[in-house]
Amino acid sequence: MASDNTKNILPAKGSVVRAANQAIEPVGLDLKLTNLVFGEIQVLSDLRLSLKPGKVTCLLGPSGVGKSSILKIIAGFIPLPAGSLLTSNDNTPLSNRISFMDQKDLLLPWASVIENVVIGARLRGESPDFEQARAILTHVGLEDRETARPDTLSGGMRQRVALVRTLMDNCPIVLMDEPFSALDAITKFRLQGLAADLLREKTVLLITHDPMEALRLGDVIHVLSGSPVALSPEIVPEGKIPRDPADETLKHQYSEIMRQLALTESEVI
Amino acid sequence: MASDNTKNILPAKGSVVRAANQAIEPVGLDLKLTNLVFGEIQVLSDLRLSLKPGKVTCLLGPSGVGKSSILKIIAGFIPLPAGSLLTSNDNTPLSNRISFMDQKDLLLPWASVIENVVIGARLRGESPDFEQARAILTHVGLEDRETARPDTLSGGMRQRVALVRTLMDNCPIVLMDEPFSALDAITKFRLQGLAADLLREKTVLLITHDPMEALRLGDVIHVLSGSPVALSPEIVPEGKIPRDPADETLKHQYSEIMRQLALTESEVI
Amino acid sequence: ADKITVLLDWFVNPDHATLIVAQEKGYFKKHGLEVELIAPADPSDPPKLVAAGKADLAISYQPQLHLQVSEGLPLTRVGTLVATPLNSLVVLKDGPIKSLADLKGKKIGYSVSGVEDAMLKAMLEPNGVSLSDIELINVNFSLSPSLLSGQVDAVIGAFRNFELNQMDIEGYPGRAFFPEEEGVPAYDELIVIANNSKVSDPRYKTFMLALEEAVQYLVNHPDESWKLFIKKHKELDDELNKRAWADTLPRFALRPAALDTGRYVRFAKFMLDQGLIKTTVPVKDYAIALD
Amino acid sequence: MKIIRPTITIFGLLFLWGAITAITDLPRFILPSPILVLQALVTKADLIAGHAVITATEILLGFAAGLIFGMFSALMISAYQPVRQWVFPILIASQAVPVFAIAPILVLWLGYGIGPKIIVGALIIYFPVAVGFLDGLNRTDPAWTNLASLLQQRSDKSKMAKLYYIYRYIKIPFALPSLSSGIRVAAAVAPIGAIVGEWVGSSAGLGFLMLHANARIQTDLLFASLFVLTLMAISLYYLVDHVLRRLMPWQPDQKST
Amino acid sequence: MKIIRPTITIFGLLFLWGAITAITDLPRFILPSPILVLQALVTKADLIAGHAVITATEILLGFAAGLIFGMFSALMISAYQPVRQWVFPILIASQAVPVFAIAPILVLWLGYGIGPKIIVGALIIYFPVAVGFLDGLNRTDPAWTNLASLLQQRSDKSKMAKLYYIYRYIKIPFALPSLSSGIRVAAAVAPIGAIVGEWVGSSAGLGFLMLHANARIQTDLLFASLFVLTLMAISLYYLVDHVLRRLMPWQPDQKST
Ligand SMILES: Nc1ncnc2c1ncn2[C@@H]1O[C@H](COP(=O)(O)OP(=O)(O)OP(=O)(O)O)[C@@H](O)[C@H]1O
Ligand SMILES: Nc1ncnc2c1ncn2[C@@H]1O[C@H](COP(=O)(O)OP(=O)(O)OP(=O)(O)O)[C@@H](O)[C@H]1O
Ligand SMILES: [Mg+2]
Ligand SMILES: [Mg+2]
Repeated sequence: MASDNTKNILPAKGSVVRAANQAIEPVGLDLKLTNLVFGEIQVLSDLRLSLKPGKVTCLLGPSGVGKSSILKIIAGFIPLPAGSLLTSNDNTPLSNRISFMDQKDLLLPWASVIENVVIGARLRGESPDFEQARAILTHVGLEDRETARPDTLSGGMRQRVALVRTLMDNCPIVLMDEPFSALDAITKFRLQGLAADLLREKTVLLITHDPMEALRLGDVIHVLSGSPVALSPEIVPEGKIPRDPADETLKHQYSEIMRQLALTESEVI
Repeated sequence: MASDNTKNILPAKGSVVRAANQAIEPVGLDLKLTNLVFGEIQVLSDLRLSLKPGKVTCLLGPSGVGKSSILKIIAGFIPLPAGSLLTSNDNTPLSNRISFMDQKDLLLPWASVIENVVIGARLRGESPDFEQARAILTHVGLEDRETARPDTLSGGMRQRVALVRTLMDNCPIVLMDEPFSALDAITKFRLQGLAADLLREKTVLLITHDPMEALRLGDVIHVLSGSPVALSPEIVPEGKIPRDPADETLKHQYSEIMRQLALTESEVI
Repeated sequence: ADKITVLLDWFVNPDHATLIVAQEKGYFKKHGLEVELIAPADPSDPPKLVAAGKADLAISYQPQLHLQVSEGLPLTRVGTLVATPLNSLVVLKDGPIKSLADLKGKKIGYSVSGVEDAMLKAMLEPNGVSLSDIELINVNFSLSPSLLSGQVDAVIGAFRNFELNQMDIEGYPGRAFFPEEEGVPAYDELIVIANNSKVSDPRYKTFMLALEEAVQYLVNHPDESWKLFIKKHKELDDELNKRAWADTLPRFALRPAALDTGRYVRFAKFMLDQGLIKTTVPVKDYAIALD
Repeated sequence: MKIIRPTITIFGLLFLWGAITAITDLPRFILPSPILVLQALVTKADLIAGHAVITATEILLGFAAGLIFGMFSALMISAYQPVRQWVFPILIASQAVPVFAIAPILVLWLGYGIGPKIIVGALIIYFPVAVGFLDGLNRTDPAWTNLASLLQQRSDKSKMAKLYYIYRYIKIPFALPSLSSGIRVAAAVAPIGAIVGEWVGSSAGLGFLMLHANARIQTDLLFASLFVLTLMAISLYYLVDHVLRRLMPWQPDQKST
Repeated sequence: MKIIRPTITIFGLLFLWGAITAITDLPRFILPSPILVLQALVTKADLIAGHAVITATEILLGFAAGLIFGMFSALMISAYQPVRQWVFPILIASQAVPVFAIAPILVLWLGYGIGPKIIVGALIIYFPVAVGFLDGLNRTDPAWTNLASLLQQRSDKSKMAKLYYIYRYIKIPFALPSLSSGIRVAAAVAPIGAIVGEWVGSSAGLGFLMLHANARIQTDLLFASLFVLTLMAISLYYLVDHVLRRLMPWQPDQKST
């Protein structure tokens, strides 16, 4: 249902932008990480992660294993450790093609919902596409909160605003850190559908704690776990995204994810 | 497994405290809410919620429906609206018997993990029970991060610290707002077990977005949804807590929760 | 009209009567001068500004002129407003200090002018008190209050026409020791100075002419002059200024342009003896009579 | 309500003061009784009012100048870190310089008009504003600046323009609370600026009047002027406070002054 | 590294000053060239050092007193709201009353010792500290104060004790960044207090020395003293800055001064 609607949520101008994006080849990405250390804590070492062009890669892993750190390295917030390599498959720099949704919502406390959503355009000195912003806000159920300040929103509402901000950004590479963690089952389900639709043809790295979410949205699923921490082999569910995770054919992958996740945990607790 | 361990995570002193707590009758709680309004937004009206003494009540509901607000009203952070009533079944004031875990982690940025955990004791001018703090920290897998500052922790680690702080508080009434939302499936599973164990005999109100979590931990489950917003009838899963949500006998309740949740959503989106 | 800026030494007070009368009575205007009087907050600024060419004339003090010239400031005295010392050492009349000799071991307040220790030395030494026997304290502008409140035992730098009246009005009459009676050579208290490079400016001569007319009106018509004075400066219309006005009248230089070279020679020698200046230069280099 | 409390305070203060003068019987030239001061206030109302207008003008101009200059240099220093290391010590030095040392220089350059007063006033106001703003700017959560520069990257605007937008939409709003503390301090000390400025040669203004009164032991006039000046200062403070609060409705400052 | 930059700055400052004297040809008795001043600094080192020690003592004591008093009143005002409404206007007034005006009176009460200098210094320092701290205390996230009072409720300690713990463990740490901005400003203006104090009455200190040098047109000595005073101010600032930074390692202030 949500997916049907999204066809017309992007008004004329928005569609043009998307069309333009689709014309260019989606970009793939390859991260070779030698060693990530914070102070005395050795977080990751010898890790290789590829994002397939135009595909959604989901990354799962126990809390504190280093998922957000990988995202931040790709986004450039954590400097690439010495010897590490981050390359795109078209060999042009990545820096201006990345959207990022942090684990925290990072809303500007003084700005209204709509201003938070269009902050990207503001920061680029473009005139914001309020029409599109309103369309997506409507789709996440916040159409009547446009002028509200973030501190008057519930936790899930804040996360939805952050999600809309990321979706407005419309870059070929999208990095998302647990974008649906504060949402109830049903809202989450619908917004996954919306995201799947709006992120089609983009190269997405999605961190999630919910194996179901990975199975619903991921073209490729990796689990980061074990000791020493290593990336699991690709898990590739079948079927068109967004899938129905209740589907019996995904059962096997579900247990595989859980098995991989359990690799570290049993040792920790 | 986790539940077996918890028997000995509380050292001598801690056990005494618990024993003392168990001696007093657990307290029940009754909230009659006439009308909750923020500015022009009518959030809740005519709602009645009872917490059974010594039981875990789970509250689910679509994002933004007013779950956290209910929690804050019980905690006294939002003043009780006119005409509303909040009473305990033993007719003594509630104010000094409530533990609260916010939806945000609310860690003190300048304090180490262990100091964040024992802040309750500090604020009461008691000498903190570091032994117990360390024991619980070990159980959530943070034993080696005692001295870390919150800004060096991952999102899930922060949530675990906040959880430990709440568990340290050891009050007869415990209010928790999505305590496991930032944790991966396996860690979440284990910590639910730990919490169930440590919160036995306490009156708990737990807000969650995850029906599975409610089914695993709740003695009574309510869904807050619909338009106008109303509280669903009690859903009472059977079996000893923590349950295995994969249990076929819970299937029915699962669909009931989902059906209730969907009440509002279909109208919103 | 020719514009002339004159920097006063201090806020307008009865010592400036000649200037005010010349201004208010229109003597400057009559001579084609448009004079602007500016009061500074710090008496040491006007000479510097005149030396730097920022103003035409300044009102200053003869002892300071010697210091300034010795420090190389290109300044020349071109006129005199008050021809006797006003400065005095003041104690409480009913206080324990009956003679200068009693000041041994006492506190003396002063408003920093640069020459007070030299004057004190000259006044006290003949009375058997040396500078090391007293404690000198800068009290800035609170000369009489510091004396009245008992924080110091005596003050130097108090003007006999002013602080004495002030103390009297407050009910604590004072006693003054006059420097020129206690070993300090007599000098001109208030003088008009100009930049060396501009002393030949014809406007200055007319300026002095106007002053002369003013001082004559002043001594001939003291009451009318007082009215002129307070007409322009209402805030000065009080008992203190009225008394100060009367006490200052006899002290105005009746021949403002005239120069007594001997006074300057003697005072320069005094300064040299006291170690305040290192050499003396010919008087004509820093004091002239405009003719 | 907001007006009543300070008013009562002021009267309480006056009463206390009256009591002190009555009991200790300090001489008039040390502390005149409030009645004497009120008399002076009434009888010399014209005189005081005339000077007060001048001082008020100086205060406002100095405040504006200090504000603009302070905010500007905080922005410069924050945007170009080297500027901080090189220029900041100078600014600190500027705070310690007593006016009488530089008064002749100021007069030489700017004459005896209102110019030097504004500059001296601005210098005093400058520093709290600059430090408050700068501390605020530097404390912006790096998570936000990171995200902001990512959001900007695909813009083809100049580096300058991007910097401008980051400040305009992120850093400045984040720094506002801290800036506002600085401005509050500045508002309270602004009158000092004007008064000190009037030390740089003046023949008008409350500072002039006070100096004058002080030197002539017209303590009643001195205190009357002081009273007016104080009222002006308090008004400026509350005005500024009010404006700042309206600018930042999201700030959790529960207490009203 | 940290030392090098300010040092270079100081030399840059000297150079700038030299350039100004060279270009503008301000006469020596208004602004002497740095070379003359350096000469005076060397030849009169003993004299200057003696007075500098006195002024440094006054600055430090005034700073300490203002700091303690400012922090104390911010705590009082924040903890007891009525105090704010009644007393705050007085504090603002105290700022507006120029120290120049009250310093002479202080001196009449307290004499010409170190007392008035410390009081004047403390008065000047007081306000930025109090405002910075108070703003910080009032901006504590209510979510935290709510939680904290919940955590406290079952304690049987007195109300006072609870208040103490809330401040000790929550409010004060939250307010530290804002307090530190205030302290920084205070550190920069601290020397003014001592100088003003010496200006209205003294028999020693750099301010006293400068007054004398000024009256005697020994501009080289005047500026040499000013230079030393300025160095003291800058040192105090950076010392305070350094200590404050060490106290708040969690603060995202990326930039080092
Ligand atoms: N301080 C406030 N001011 C105005 N509106 C508020 C405030 N706090 C909450 N609200 C509104 O009240 C409603 C309920 O918020 P609440 O936080 O209770 O939702 P919730 O059920 O906890 O949602 P979530 O699952 O997203 O956390 C929302 O519409 C929210 O915008
Ligand atoms: N700035 C930092 N300083 C020190 N340690 C850090 C820092 N950032 C992250 N870490 C450490 O790196 C590890 C990985 O953190 P990261 O945030 O990447 O975990 P994560 O996989 O995203 O966990 P979660 O699921 O809980 O969000 C953790 O041990 C964390 O403590
Ligand atoms: Mg993470
Ligand atoms: Mg909530």
